[in-house]
Amino acid sequence: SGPGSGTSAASDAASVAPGKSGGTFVFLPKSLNNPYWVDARKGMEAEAKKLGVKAQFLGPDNDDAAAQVQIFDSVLATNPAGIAISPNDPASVVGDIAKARAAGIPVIAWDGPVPNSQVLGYIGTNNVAAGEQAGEALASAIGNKGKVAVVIGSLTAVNLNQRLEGVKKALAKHPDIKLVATQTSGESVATAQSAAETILQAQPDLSGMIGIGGSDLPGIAGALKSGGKCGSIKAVGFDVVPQGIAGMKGGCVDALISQKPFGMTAQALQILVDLDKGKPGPGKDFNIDTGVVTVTPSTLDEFLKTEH
Amino acid sequence: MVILLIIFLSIASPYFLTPGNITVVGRQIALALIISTGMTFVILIGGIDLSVGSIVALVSVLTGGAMVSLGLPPVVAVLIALLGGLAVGVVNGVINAYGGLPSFVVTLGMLAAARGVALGITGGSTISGFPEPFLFLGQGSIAGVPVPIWIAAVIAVVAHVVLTRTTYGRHIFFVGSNEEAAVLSGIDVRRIKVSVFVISAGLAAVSGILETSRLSVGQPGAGNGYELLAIGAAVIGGASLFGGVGGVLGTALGTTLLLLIQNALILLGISPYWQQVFSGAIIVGAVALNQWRRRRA
Amino acid sequence: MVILLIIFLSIASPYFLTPGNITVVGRQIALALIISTGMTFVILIGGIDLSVGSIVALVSVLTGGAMVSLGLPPVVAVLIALLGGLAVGVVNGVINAYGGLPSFVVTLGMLAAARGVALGITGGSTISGFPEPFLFLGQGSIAGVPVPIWIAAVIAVVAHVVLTRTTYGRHIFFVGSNEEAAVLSGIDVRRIKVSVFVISAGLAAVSGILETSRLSVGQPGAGNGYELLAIGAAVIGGASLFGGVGGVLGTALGTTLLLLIQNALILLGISPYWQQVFSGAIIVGAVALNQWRRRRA
Amino acid sequence: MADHPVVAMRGIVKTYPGVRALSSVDLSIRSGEVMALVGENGAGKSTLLKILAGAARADEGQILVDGERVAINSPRDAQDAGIAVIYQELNLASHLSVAENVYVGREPRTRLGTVDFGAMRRGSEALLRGLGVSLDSTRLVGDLNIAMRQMVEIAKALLVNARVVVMDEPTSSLTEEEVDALLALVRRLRESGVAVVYVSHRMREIFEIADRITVLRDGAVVGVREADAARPGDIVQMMVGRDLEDLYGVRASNVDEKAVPALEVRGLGCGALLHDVSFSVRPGEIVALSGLIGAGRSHAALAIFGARRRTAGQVLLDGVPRRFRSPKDAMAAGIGLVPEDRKAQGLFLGLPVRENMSSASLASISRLAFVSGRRDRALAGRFAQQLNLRSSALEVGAGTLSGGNQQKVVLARWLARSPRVLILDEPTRGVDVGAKAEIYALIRRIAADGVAVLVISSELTEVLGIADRIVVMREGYGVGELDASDATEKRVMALATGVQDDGTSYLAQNSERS
Ligand SMILES: Nc1ncnc2c1ncn2[C@@H]1O[C@H](COP(=O)(O)OP(=O)(O)OP(=O)(O)O)[C@@H](O)[C@H]1O
Ligand SMILES: Nc1ncnc2c1ncn2[C@@H]1O[C@H](COP(=O)(O)OP(=O)(O)OP(=O)(O)O)[C@@H](O)[C@H]1O
Ligand SMILES: [Mg+2]
Ligand SMILES: [Mg+2]
Repeated sequence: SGPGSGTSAASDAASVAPGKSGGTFVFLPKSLNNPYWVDARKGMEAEAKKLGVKAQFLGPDNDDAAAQVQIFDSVLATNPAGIAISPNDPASVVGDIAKARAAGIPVIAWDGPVPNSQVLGYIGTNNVAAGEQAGEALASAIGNKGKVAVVIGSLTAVNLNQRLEGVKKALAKHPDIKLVATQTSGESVATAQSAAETILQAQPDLSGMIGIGGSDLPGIAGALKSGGKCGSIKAVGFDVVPQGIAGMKGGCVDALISQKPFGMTAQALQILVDLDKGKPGPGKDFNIDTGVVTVTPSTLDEFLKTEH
Repeated sequence: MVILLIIFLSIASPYFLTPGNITVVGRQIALALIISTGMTFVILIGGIDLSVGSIVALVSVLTGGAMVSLGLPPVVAVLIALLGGLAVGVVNGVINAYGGLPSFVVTLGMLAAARGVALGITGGSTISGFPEPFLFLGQGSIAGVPVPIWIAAVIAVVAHVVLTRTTYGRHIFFVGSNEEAAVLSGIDVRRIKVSVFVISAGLAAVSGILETSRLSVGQPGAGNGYELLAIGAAVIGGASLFGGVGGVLGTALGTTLLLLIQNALILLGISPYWQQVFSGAIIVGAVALNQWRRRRA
Repeated sequence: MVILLIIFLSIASPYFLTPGNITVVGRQIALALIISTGMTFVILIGGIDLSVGSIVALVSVLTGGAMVSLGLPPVVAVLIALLGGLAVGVVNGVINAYGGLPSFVVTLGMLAAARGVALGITGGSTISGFPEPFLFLGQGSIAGVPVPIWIAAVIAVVAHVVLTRTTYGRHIFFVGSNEEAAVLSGIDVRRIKVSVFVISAGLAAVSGILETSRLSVGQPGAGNGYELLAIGAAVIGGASLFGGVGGVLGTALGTTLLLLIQNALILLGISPYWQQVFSGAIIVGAVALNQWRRRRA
Repeated sequence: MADHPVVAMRGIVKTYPGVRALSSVDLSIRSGEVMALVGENGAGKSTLLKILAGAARADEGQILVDGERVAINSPRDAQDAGIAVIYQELNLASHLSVAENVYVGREPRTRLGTVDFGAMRRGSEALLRGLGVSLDSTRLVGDLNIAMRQMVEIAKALLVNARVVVMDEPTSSLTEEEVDALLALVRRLRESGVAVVYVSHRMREIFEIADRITVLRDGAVVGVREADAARPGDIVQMMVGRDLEDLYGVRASNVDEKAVPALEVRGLGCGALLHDVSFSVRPGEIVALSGLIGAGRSHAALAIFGARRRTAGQVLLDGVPRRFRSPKDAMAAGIGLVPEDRKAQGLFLGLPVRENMSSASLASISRLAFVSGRRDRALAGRFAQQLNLRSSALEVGAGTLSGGNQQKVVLARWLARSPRVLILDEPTRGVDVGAKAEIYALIRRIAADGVAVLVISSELTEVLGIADRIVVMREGYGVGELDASDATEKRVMALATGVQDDGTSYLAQNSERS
């Protein structure tokens, strides 16, 4: 749907207001502590300003399913105009989604799907597909052969595990590529860098590395830089965050997979506002894939000009 | 203090005193209180249990594994998970009491090990698809009050009575107040030590099962950081990490305070980026106020 | 014990003793050691400092904000960040010493508040684009040895000398051993208390600056969980949470053990799903072995 | 009276790292007798009794109860064998009430199975009354002063109907009144056939109560005597290996009567605990502060020292009113205080003896904030010699010393500072006779050097033996002052209790103040 012009197609007077209930729209990200979510929040804020609605961005400090459900619980008490949820664990939010719907609050899944739930639809990317793109990007960067290693933010986060699954799927298509090490970083750049540094010690003939979580590629880039391996070992990661950009400009990063959180979130807010106004929105059980983009040094400048 | 906060909140936010919100906060408090009650026992003897969060994770995946993956009946699965949790407590207690290692070290090791096992047996994935009867534990209500609140209330009352009215409870205080004197008075200090770690682990396991049911998912990442919450609740409630001082009543107030803050900051619409500043200040302020009041009394 | 581990590792992994790996582990140990040295001071007086991780975060964004966002010269920016860290220590110490609140509560509040400020002023985003001279601090080497290792070594040696050879160091042990006796011996206990929190915060700030430089990024999420690592290192090194017992030497061994384990598990190619189980077991095993050896001596 | 001993210890050997505490000790106790165990500080008395109590394990030797060999591996075992113990270093839980401490491990239960707090309260108060103290048993032990805690510890041991009661210096903090009550109780125990082992450094008590005396020296028994046949001098000779003619030394009165008092207290008040306490100490003078337990003497000392906030009155040094906000201020002005409770207020138990000794005078042995190891050791060595402490003990933790030797360490700390006003609160608590004589000589020597000394002591003979003047307190009030020349036990007691020989109250005429 297009940008909400507000007054059209209104059968009842209340819908003249920017939102039928006049309430706040709430976004529930997995956490706050990550540049990816900063871009997402900026997308929400920009769109909220454009549409003249109130929107809130509420998440736990770290990716934590129980903490997120607690926030969800508390948010329900404030009777918001609409909710977009990016679940840390899909199964854990099914109950609250049902409660919200029962209270007449529209809920959509955003950034990560919630299968078997009463969400009105999903807008976001397919993490498995994104993982496959990352795997392919790395494969082509290293010439389809060699040893590669993975640093992953958490072994328990559903979205990261899906990305890892995609990466493995893509690498499996290249018989000459071997995944020799997987380490976790606990979503910390410092730990990611330490892990990557240590992997470099243990695997002197490594060809490439993939950082799965938002903090992982920055750590890998740092490790390559301090080990003097920029360029000789290829690095691929997710999210176009400042350090990733800096790393790419410094020749330490070869590809970034962007989920375009800014645009994705802006569009999600648009959908919520439409739903709140009683507009049909994108349809029943919509599934909008906002797509992932592989950014390489040659396409970086072009990409940065877009609202990603 | 907590009362003051509640009054303030009722005025400041129209949502606070709605039945919906009270149920929500009540359930959150209940789950946390079960763990911090167990922690209170350990702290009373001058120990510390860092492994409670990992026990929640372990129990969560054990429940899921037994019930969903193996398809065992809910009762059996819950029992298995409980036993798993208790076993962790026995290991903690025995190494601490008989091996003489500081409880901080033992349970720090267990913090890593128990979560490692949870991670290892699931390979990191989460388990869902629990049968409906099991979900009643965490999501259902009896007489309009959520089941976890009933369970937490019973546990807290029993724990309070045990600590204040039974010889076992008084011996816990004695051990915490002066371990050497306890030995010389003929108390079997080592047995008491093992027992408090078993209680702490057991209650963490109960909370883990309830949380699994409430979230409908068994996950190896569950319970992260709960140890700090539980220790914080007990200490805010007046318990001393040096042992011998504390009680379930104080811990309940501490738990309530910590969780009310989180709820309140959301209800009041404080920017999530600044929420932690408030919550830190409120914690310190509340304890300071309490201390000041007690000194004047 | 640590020596045993090193010997074992040298045999088990051909990569362990390479200069590259030693540099890598050395730098990691250095950063952690700076924090745990400060923590040792606090633990020696029977206190605890949970805020060190948050101080790392605060300092990290202060450095970034001052140097990158405001464009101040590196030296000025580093000083501002250091002062910010020290200020946190002063607040911790004053509330603890003069307000009489338990250090656990004060620094638990600060754990939330300092990170909240870091999160608030950045809005959650990270800051990069540091000037090259600043990056030398964390990434450069002098005489082939990384700068952080030099700094950590100097800090550890100075701290060791202060604790074992100066009147101030003696006073710290007195306060931790028996606070009332220390007061009656004419020691200004409150000043000592404030000072150890300032030292702990100051060293956490130094480590935060080095980490920011090493990672080339100022981030509000930095330092998460460092408090547990630092306390663990001190306690594994023989410090008692009840105060009066411990030292920089032990803490250095504890820090080394904790970080070597992480390094080793990666080098040995242990499955990441099971790594934590090993690391928990090694921690407990190492301390048990130590205890057993000391008892036999 | 049975002939065979109730308890016999045979060939007990115990070594601690670097110390042979006991080498092949035999001890036998018959039922219905009081066996006194005496010896110098560190002779091994407490160690021997701890082995009997199951609190320490002997390296060699055996214990026989009623002629049967028993294994006592824990305090429980000893309790089961009918042995009750009053430990020298009090073992109470300060966060719990008096009643709970008395009944620990033997709590009476209600029909519901919960602890019967009422019965505990009544029982413990009755026990304490039997010891001549009335004490609210719901009070926390941590709030009691050390003498009261000692009474609680005694009550705790008496709760069980033991066949053997072991008392390790039960009277070290008590005044005559309580001592008399306790000795009466010991006699009752003896009559009912209980065997009592009694340890004390107060010779008077020993000869008052003991049937037989066992003397320990350097971890070995040097003799067992029938009390009737023994002379105090002989026993002391056996203990310390030399004669002690005059315990208290000669009073050297070089006090300038007209000198401005080095310390003067005027109308000192402190909440509900102290009221209108006034006295003065001139340079070179030794003044004793006397009174019953809880009279407020220790509190007065702490208030003078800046460790307790005073609410009324003045403290003057050399005639100048001073206000100390902390002990640090008081020390800077030249006051020193040896506190009464060495474990809680004095010692850094886990730290080496040497560091304990120099802890209040670090400034004088350091340069530029660095402690001089050489001067540190020299200081410790000097006082170890003066106070008869083995110098090998200087590097061990203070907590491993025997009780009397710990007391010497705290004394050394304050002597090392050479203050101008020295307050000694129970300076000889638990110290053996030989060392006592040395401490008295030392006190006289520093007084002769012009130091004003204020001694608080519960041992009346000590007060009479050493003081130039005696100030008496009762229930927080200063009630009188006596000159050494006309002070007698009776007159001091009359002031302290407020009851004269004829039974009339003393209060009416307590204006004897100078
Ligand atoms: N835990 C311990 N560790 C090391 N040495 C110890 C320990 N306990 C006692 N000792 C040593 O054993 C010896 C005997 O001490 P003990 O306490 O039995 O003496 P005591 O006769 O009771 O003296 P006092 O009259 O001063 O109480 C002393 O040299 C003491 O230092
Ligand atoms: N901080 C306190 N709070 C409450 N009561 C106290 C406190 N300090 C002392 N007391 C009580 O005040 C009374 C006076 O105690 P204090 O120790 O000063 O007496 P004392 O004359 O030194 O007795 P002793 O001869 O036993 O040393 C005692 O009953 C004691 O229990
Ligand atoms: Mg003794
Ligand atoms: Mg006294």
